[in-house]
Amino acid sequence: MAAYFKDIWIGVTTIIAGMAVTLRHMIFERAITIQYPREIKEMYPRARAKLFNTIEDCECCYKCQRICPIDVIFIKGLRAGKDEDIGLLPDGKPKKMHIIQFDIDFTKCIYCGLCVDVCEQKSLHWEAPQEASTVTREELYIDFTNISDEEKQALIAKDEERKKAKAAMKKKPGAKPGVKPAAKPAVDKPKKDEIKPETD
Amino acid sequence: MTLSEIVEYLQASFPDAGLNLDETEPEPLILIPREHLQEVALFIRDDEKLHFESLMCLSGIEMGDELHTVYNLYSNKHNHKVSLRCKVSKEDPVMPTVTFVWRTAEWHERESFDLIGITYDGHPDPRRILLPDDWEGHPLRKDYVPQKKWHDIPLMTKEDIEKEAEAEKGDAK
Amino acid sequence: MNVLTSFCNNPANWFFIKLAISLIYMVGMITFVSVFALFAIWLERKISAWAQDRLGPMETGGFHGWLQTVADMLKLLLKEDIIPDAVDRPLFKLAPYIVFASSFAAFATLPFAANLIGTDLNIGIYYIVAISSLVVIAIIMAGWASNNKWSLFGAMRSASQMISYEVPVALALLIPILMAGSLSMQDLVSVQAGGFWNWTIFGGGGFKLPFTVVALPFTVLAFLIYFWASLAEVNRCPFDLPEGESEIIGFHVEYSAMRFGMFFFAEFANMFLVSGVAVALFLGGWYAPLPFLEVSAETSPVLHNIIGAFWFISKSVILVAVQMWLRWTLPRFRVDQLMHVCWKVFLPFSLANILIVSLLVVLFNQ
Amino acid sequence: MSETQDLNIPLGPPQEKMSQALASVEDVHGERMRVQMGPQHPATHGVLRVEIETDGELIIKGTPHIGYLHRCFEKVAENITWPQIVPFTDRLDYCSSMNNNLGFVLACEKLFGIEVSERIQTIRVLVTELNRVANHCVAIAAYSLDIGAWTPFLLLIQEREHILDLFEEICGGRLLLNYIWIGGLSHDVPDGWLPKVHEFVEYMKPKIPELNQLLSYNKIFIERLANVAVIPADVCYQYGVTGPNIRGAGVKWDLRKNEPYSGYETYDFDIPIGTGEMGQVGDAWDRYIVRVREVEQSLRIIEQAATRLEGMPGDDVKAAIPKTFAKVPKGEIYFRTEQPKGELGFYLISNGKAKPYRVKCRAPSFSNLCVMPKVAPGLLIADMVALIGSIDIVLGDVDR
Repeated sequence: MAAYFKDIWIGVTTIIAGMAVTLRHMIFERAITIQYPREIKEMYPRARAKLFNTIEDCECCYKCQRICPIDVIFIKGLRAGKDEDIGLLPDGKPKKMHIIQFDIDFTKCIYCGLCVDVCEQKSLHWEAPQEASTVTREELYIDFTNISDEEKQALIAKDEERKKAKAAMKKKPGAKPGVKPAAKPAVDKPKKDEIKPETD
Repeated sequence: MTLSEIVEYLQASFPDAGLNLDETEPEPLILIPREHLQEVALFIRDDEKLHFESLMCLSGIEMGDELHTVYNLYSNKHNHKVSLRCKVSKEDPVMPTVTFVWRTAEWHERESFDLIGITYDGHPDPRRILLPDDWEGHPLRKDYVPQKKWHDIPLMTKEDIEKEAEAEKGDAK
Repeated sequence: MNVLTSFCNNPANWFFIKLAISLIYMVGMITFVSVFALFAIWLERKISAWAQDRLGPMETGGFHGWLQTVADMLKLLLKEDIIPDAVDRPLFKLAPYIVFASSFAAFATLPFAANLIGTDLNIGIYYIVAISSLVVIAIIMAGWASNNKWSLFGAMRSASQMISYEVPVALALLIPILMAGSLSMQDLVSVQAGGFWNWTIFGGGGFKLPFTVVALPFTVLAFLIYFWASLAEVNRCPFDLPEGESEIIGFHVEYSAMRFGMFFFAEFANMFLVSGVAVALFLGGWYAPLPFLEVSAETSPVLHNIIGAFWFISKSVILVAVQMWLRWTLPRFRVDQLMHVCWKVFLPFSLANILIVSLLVVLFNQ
Repeated sequence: MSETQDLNIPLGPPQEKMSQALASVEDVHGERMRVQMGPQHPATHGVLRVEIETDGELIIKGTPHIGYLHRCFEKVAENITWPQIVPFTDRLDYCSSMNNNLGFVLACEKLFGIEVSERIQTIRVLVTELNRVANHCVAIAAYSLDIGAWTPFLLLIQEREHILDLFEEICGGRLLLNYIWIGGLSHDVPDGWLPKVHEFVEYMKPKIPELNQLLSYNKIFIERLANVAVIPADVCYQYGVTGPNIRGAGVKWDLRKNEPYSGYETYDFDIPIGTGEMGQVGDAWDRYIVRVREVEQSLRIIEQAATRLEGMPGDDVKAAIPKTFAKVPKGEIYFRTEQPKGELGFYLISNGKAKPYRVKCRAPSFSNLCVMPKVAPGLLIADMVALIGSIDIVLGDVDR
């Protein structure tokens, strides 16, 4: 019987204690809600919000493409001729590649930050826009290159020419008929080191 | 007990079981023929000196033509560890179950069956656990080819995904 | 004007006049209940937000999102009403209306003010207790017709819970009835006239002082039992097992659009109803806490009623707010504990309470 | 072969009474109802389907079906290189990413023979303990929601938000962090971060008594949990139940003490265990309160680690990261760490290539959940919710 009344007593007191806590929160605690469009919370400098590539600084070294665990970075670069001067990199070395494609598919990006870490020129970096959402999926497929389609075509044609010339130069000394010059595109997507399962 | 003591003790207890210590790995493990797996497992759990009351992990592994199961054991009482390993061939991937020794093996063995394809003889509930019951193949095999369709739902293969990515790229431009 | 006066003076027409007044009162009551439900939903959101260090709705309608529930109601009205194939269609469609009707019907004898009452039945409180039990039927209907095991669980829980808790509710209500000696709502209110020290919860008026002092703990206990048991009656936390969002989702899991809105409305209407009954029977009804805060009927009958309604509604709203405060504090009971609390705690206490209070009434009311 | 010894699970008083009553009227209760609890159910913490056979509300049998969130982490890991796996470990148990990172990274480091500096170890301990607090906040919060109390849920999520802010400042991610890398860390600690950690500890300390007042010692809450879903110690051993669940059963099983890693042996902290304060040892309330007390202990570790870091000279946190993983030592290893939910083990096999040959993840929730069919009979549906919540599963971890 004593236990019965004790139970009821504990029940009543703990309920009152709990209500005191909620009452204190109702009256004394300030709300932590941020009224978003009117109040904006500053993002931290390291925030992984959106990737951005400063194309002028990009070396086209394919390191980011190689490190990406889910392959959402698509790069295509063309080797510039030796006589061409296409600017300098942030570390003072001359640029060697024309970049005709640098796309990131943000629909698939997992925001792991591996590509940013691996970038030596710091051209690929995080930006922290407050509003990064888009209406369509296509808007999340971002092209960072700054050259027009015509320029791209011109570059590709030029590159093809140079290849042919090179092949012709090579062909002359050997002069083997029947062997065609490599008709592959200038720069292939570098394949990751494919490892065949090994049995031990 | 250190590992070598455990091995000696086990070899003394099971003189004809052919227990071997494989010391080529960073973590040495004891090879057990499958005929003796269950009795060794029971012994190793109940023996006062060993008392491996908990099975930390049970992993199925494909090694060339063989399928292995690795049992990582731990004794909270004596704070020592040991790894057992049992090998079967791919043609006859049947292994005795240790479910009745450590109940946690029930789900781990189901997972190993599901992903690697080792059948555990005597398992109380030998179903797939992570994949649907009527899935074909065992995905963690190195020669696994994903099925094209599952209940009329077309499944994406790697080529399909690449094709789609190409198409998407075309659309985006 | 003359025509109207002569029409009213003819006793043969009094039936029509009464009918018209009843209709007007009914429409007014429906409006009041709907507006109150909208307000109560907003209040619930605000109270939960404040208890959780949030702000709650802030955008719709400007000041603290006061239009939010109106917008939600519009959304519910415009949404597609999905009726699953396998349901028992007539019952499924009927249930929400019965829920709403039964909780609304009880408002007929709720005394908002001296003259603001649908009808002052001589068995008013009995009528309220009886008619609000109809909700159980509707909930079982909804749970059964949904053809869903989870909603059936909810319905069965609800039925057992509401029927069980009828008992302590009714027993607790017997205390003010004993003290007033009447079942009519206005009689029950009018014995508490003249300041809060005359309210039933504080020992009641109309008796000599020693009775008030001796009876005070028992009337407070009766009020507490009524208030807690009424939480179970209206399926509010900590007795919200029929809904039990995290366990069985509730008897209305298959409902959508306005049919769901009806259940929602009925819940808040019921909250007001049980609070109103508590106010009428225990907390002085439409009397002000202090006598000088009200206008007497002789000075201005209209003002008398308006001020009375103001006090009645504000007291009820405070009780509703306390219900919400409880909800956002406490966890939920389990089924067997719910029954334990009902039959082994509330019932013996309320029975003992009745015994003692009736003895006291007999002793002191000579 | 002899059967395993019979493990008895004691029932709580209400369930015992009910099953006795049922046994006496077995012929009346002929019909049983089969109900699908999940995969879309608010109390299953994700896409878990429990097939329950009930007699009224009493559960006769409960069979969990998993795999709805299966992403084949192990297959994915075989196709990417070692450092690329780290972001995928975040997604195993998304409530405690740091601890998953640490478990995988430590296994790799032991396999490859990489040593990291003391400072890196201290930062790792600091962030993993922060994440342990965050994880327990979610666990307790979700549990309170299961039991029907709403306010503790949002109050605890609010405390967790502070930790996520700290994480965002240190590495940029909030939930999926990828902070601990093989051989180091992704970033060093930013300036002004450690005072914020101290601030957080001071802020968090008074919140625990408040939680106890609001929830832990509430009579209704105790009644709901005490004597419910008891998992005794021998059942825990048999079913591989680890973490707060086995500590709730009164066993001092904590890998931070048993097999210290990352310098945990140098920190001063206790292992809280369940004592059957409100009912039997190993009931749901014990498992719950162990989590609450672990938060206190984690705060102690955080304080110590932050104080140590302030006195440590800075160094390059990426110094020990291998330049290339194209050639790594061969071998295989099983390494386990104490994740907030239990023992997280990685069985790694390297064949010397850039990609692992086999990665087996022994997920804590997976082993903890497999005890459910054993415990479920004799519970009510409401107790089933209490059981699932008290085991604290994350379906990303169960299904991998």
